[in-house]
Amino acid sequence: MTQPSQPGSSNYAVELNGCTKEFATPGGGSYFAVRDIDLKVEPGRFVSIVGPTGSGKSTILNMAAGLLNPSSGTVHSFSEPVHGVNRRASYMFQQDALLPWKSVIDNVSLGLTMAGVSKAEAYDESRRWLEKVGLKNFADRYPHQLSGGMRKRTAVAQAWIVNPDILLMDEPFSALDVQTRQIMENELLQLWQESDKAVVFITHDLDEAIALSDEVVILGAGPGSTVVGSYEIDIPRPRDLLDIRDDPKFVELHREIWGRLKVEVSKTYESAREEEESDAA
Amino acid sequence: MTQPSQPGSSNYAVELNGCTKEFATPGGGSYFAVRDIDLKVEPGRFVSIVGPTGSGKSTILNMAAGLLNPSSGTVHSFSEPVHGVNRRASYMFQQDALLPWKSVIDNVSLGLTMAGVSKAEAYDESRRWLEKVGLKNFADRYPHQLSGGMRKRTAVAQAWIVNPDILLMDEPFSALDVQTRQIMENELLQLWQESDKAVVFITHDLDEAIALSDEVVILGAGPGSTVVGSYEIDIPRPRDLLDIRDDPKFVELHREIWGRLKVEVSKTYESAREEEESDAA
Amino acid sequence: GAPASAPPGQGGTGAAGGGDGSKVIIGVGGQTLLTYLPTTLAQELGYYEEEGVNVELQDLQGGSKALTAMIGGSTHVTSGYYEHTIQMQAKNQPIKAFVDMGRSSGLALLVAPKNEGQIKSIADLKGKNVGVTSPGSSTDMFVKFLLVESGMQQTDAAVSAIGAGSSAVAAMEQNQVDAAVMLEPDISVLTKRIGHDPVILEDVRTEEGLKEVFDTDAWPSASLYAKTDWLEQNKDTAGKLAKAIKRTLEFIDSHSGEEIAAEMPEKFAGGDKELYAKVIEDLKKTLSKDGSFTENGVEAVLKTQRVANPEVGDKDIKLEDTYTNEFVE
Amino acid sequence: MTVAPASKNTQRFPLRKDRDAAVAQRPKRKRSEASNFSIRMGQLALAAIVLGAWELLGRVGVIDPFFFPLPSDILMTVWVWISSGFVFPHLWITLQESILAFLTGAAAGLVLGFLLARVRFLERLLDPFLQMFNALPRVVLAPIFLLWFGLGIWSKVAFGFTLVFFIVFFNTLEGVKSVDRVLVDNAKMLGASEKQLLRHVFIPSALTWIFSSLHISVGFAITGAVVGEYLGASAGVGYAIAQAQGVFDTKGVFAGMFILMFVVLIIDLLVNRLERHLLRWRPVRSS
Amino acid sequence: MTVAPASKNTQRFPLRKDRDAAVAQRPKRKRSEASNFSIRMGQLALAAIVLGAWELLGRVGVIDPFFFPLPSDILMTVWVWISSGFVFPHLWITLQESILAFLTGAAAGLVLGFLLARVRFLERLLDPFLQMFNALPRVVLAPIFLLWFGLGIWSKVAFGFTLVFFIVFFNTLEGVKSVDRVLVDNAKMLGASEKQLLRHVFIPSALTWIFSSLHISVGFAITGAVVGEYLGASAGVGYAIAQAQGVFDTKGVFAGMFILMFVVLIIDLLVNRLERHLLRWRPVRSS
Ligand SMILES: Nc1ncnc2c1ncn2[C@@H]1O[C@H](COP(=O)(O)OP(=O)(O)OP(=O)(O)O)[C@@H](O)[C@H]1O
Ligand SMILES: Nc1ncnc2c1ncn2[C@@H]1O[C@H](COP(=O)(O)OP(=O)(O)OP(=O)(O)O)[C@@H](O)[C@H]1O
Ligand SMILES: [Mg+2]
Ligand SMILES: [Mg+2]
Repeated sequence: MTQPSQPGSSNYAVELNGCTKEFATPGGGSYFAVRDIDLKVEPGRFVSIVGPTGSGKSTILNMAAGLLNPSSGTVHSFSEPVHGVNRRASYMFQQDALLPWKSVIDNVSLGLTMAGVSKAEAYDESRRWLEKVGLKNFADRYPHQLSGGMRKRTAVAQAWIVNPDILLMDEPFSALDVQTRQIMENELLQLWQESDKAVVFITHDLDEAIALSDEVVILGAGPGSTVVGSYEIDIPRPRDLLDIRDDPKFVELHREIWGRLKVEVSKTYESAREEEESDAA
Repeated sequence: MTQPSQPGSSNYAVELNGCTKEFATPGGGSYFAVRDIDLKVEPGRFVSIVGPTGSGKSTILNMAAGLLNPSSGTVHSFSEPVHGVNRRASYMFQQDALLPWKSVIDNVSLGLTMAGVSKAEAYDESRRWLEKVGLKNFADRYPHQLSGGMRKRTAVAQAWIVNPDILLMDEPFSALDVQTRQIMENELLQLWQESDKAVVFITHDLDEAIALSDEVVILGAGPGSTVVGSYEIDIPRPRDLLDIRDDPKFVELHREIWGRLKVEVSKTYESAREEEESDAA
Repeated sequence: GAPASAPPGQGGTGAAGGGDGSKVIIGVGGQTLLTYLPTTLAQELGYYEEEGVNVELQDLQGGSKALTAMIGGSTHVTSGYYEHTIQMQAKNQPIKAFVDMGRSSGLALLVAPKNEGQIKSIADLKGKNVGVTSPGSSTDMFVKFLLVESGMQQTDAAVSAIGAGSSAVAAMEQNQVDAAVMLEPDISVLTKRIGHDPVILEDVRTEEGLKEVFDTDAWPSASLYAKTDWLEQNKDTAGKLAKAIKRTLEFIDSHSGEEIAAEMPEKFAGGDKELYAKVIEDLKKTLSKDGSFTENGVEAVLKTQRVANPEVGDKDIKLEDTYTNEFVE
Repeated sequence: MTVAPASKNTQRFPLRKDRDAAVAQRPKRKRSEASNFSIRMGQLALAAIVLGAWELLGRVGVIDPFFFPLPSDILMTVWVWISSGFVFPHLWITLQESILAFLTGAAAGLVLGFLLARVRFLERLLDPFLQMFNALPRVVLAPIFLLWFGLGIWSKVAFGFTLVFFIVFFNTLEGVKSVDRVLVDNAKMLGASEKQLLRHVFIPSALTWIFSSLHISVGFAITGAVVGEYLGASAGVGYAIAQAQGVFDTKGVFAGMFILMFVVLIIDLLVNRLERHLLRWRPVRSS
Repeated sequence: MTVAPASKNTQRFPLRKDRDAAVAQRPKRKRSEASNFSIRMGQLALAAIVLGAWELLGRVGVIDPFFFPLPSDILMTVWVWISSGFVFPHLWITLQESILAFLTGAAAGLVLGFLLARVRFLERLLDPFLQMFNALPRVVLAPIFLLWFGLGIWSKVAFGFTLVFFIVFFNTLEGVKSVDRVLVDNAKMLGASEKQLLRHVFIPSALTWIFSSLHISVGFAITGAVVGEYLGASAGVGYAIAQAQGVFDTKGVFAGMFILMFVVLIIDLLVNRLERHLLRWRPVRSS
């Protein structure tokens, strides 16, 4: 794959070039969530983003999805500039985003129905996916009748069923127990390996990030955080998620990344404390 | 402390006796979320509940909080039967429950203002708590201007500030990065140790459950799940959360509990698969 | 009481000619108002039919609405006050009255019960509050005319709208106004309710009253009028309508109140047949006998308009274009 | 193919294990029915008390029957109107007008509400004009309505329309504007076109708003029709009321209003049922 | 003590690092102002086009000036009414009535709406009655209002009240009922009394609903007052309109309505501003 300097001319699935996002704050000022983000994800790559809370991970995903316009910088997807919604991506949100007036199966089949698939077919397909996420028996429930983890899994099925070129996932498995989580991770890897998808995955679990990804991107502490490190995970695939934690490469990478991450995370608290002191002065 | 068989006559902070919760389902039938739950938490105890997703952990907490009436069984708190809201408890919900029209500081100080504390005092106190959760600089933001983890931390501060006798927490730290999480865990332990609070803590992270608790309760797989095991964590306090994972006692307890939990979690999937087969037959 | 007539059914917009054979829509400025009784009675007696016109009555709850409906083309003929023809001439809307039903407007200026001792003449109305059916109506103009005639300003008395029917009766009975211009049957109902004859300052229901107030023996009020164009094109129909009304007027003249009341839809009596018959009996003296206009009558109307209606004022009015007697002769 | 088989499974589990619990559920449902019954009884009692007090006060002369006829007389009149069949043609016309006004007004309000909520520019451009028109006293416009729509039912429909339209419009506008952004974003990411967004997100989300406005509009549609008839018509309940009022037949006026009230009650019941059906996804309110 | 210091900190961070970015923000704000300006221009243009077309069609005789007087004539009349001071006493009275109707109606609607939304039993008991009363044609009730409230402003206030009340009531009811349960539960757990629940949860949450109903009500309050005056009064814009209509002075009728429209515009602007202030917590809508 070529890597020219001209943004947009390559074939990256997701390409953020120097993206900065600035939000207006209630006080009337502005707050820089992220600054100068460069993120390039080739098709077929699995990239995880880790970083302290509030560092701008969701903001980056929103920009990649086309839901948020960067204050400066450009976003491209498959050489096309992203204006409005990125139609080749599917996005699992951090928040609850199920339609409360649709039952689980209707929520899951939504992407298909919108693409014009017949209802019977969409339902069949949805049931297959519900089975994968372990919700086969809850197809006719409404979202408010589900537990938190079940809602997350429904959202996962909803995002996966449309089989997009880009999968954007914002902490999809954080509300799940370890076992369910592993099942879901395996499903995700399978789905990804079957096709040439690009995956951008946000997690707070470094183990998870390393176990799943080709690349782990570390975001610095906010405000105005930026990419402070990017690690290639060269553990060969297929990987056994159960035993990967004992892999010496894993252990090494984990130590390395964790060392870097720790610095960033503690910065967040230090900066707050610093502020405080300068305030008192 | 006495432990008579008569429910309600003892001085448990939270006492569920044979609580069963049945929900109506869209099909017109009913679904048993939990069945015959007995849970007794003395003041000053830290009890964690772990269990597969959808097993009824939140349901139990809702019953303890008085927000949900059990279909059968009784709920007592400090010998009083719980009718309506349990006024001695504070509850951090699994879902987003911040008031969107109040700024972070107003949300945090809500419990104090409602208790009649003057605004200035409540603000001072809130700022102290915001600092503890690392949100000092975000006091005037509205919830929709926060990241997911920041909203969680605001909710934590909101629940902690009222200094209740019972702390009910539903996956409070799952959306936080490891470092922030540890800081919050330490704060929680400190808060708990300072007074004679009873804490009921839900988490999917078994490490966290063992590290923090006096007792870990394991919930079986749904539907109709019930308590399948209860483990006393006799690691002496104060515990060093950073190194506790290397404690041999911890390792042993972890293996033991994990073994039990694994069975339950896989049951959820097996039962679904079983159903499927009997369906096909 | 039990209603007798089923609703006549909603008519179409019927903007078209309405000539011979086809339906003629007459908009009535309030079918339950007694001044327009002949229009309804003619229908009840079947006179329109006998004359060979197919008439549909549309109840428009107010003379001005009936007039606008006609100008807008919804109706062909209006059963409304003659004075509209003068007002419309001032607005370049040529319409012409072709049969007169009311010889007098049937108005009376009554004093509210609480003021029976105090208000004895028009001059005493200064600074008082006088009730009229609605501002700009003929009751309003009547008050203004009286004020000016007694040498006062139009604004010397405040004018309140109190409507007609129960709201007017209530306003008077409860002394919410100091005096009011009223019509039948409201006067009779009020009389019955306060238990004695109210003090009447001016009463143009009688010939003497007319003479005294307007210095005339007739003051054309309720009449049938139509657009001048329509009248030109439908002379035949107009003639038949005029004939039917004229016959009705003759019928009224030759029958007692009770007999007339019996011909009217039972519902119009509002449950008090006796009162209704009495009111009709009283009404007879305010009705025209032959349906024709008199010159001094129309001049009296114009005079009122000039005094009380700023929209007419001293505009040039050709009275001969506002009425015709050719159909009733 | 429907979702039924899956739902069967979900139920089978608990039912198989615990049949008596399903039985135990039954009394609960019965209690809710009983409470429904007691509500109806309460309503009847309330109505009876009010009417009874009115009757009593009327009979002893505290209330003047000239303005407030005795309820017994009113009911008699209602009965006469119904038994003689007098009221039905009138009612039929009023119903036609109201329903047409309701449907056209609601449809126009919905369409414009959705349009303006989605096209921010249009909203900002047109909002003041719509506000201004909403403040026009409709009664004053009666002659113009007669001019435009003639004497038939359409002028009354127009009357009702101007009332219903604004209520539905403003509520729909606000309802669509207050839709959760995340839901919209999610649907968009799943490939929703503007039309699908409308169907799957905006309409269901604004449904509570729309129903609230429909509840208000039912009354206003009838009011509009009746007022229209009252101002000029040859049939309809409003006409019957106007005639009764013209001849001091207060019994008739009240009889007309009673009949209208009853009709509204029935229509509202239907709207309620529709609402319950369409909003069945909402969590059941606990006490 | 306020939250200001903390907010200052939040801002300082980016500002110190990147001053030019804060400057870069300015043109954006200007653009939004310009767009505000262009909207106003668009509105003026729209109004000018409509009035111009009307004037033109009137002059060539397509529109009958008897029903639709020329805009120039109307504006002349408006000018005469204003310059002679004729309209101000009338306007003042109408304003008093409208504002009183608006305030009392909204207050009663809010209180009853909140009450019934919180007390399920009452809602189920009273709902059909309220629906029935909402369908009563107010115009028919004019004599009763005159009887009860006299000829003064109160009968008109009552008129407007019956319109405003129902709109606000139904919307408040629905608004409170659709509050997110978790928010209520959370507030309850934090120790909220029923009163505090109202203040901190229900009212802010129902605020969008309430404002929607207030937007509708502004128009209806004025309509109510004017119609009331139209049916019986001794002053007020409705009275002036009725007077003009009585002598077929359509210019005067339209002049009255134009003045009303203008007043509504101003009131609505104020309501809008209040709304923006109270709902400032809501996310800014992106395109
Ligand atoms: N609409 C907004 N207005 C102002 N600030 C915002 C807005 N949205 C996000 N922010 C700020 O941007 C920063 C980054 O937010 P983001 O949601 O991207 O964080 P995150 O990395 O996803 O955090 P988490 O792990 O907690 O989800 C945060 O400080 C947040 O307060
Ligand atoms: N209102 C309801 N109606 C029907 N079923 C419900 C309702 N609320 C919860 N349930 C069911 O009860 C079961 C337990 O739910 P609960 O939320 O307690 O699970 P949980 O243990 O908290 O799961 P998680 O870890 O995913 O949050 C789930 O199967 C859920 O579907
Ligand atoms: Mg995030
Ligand atoms: Mg849960």
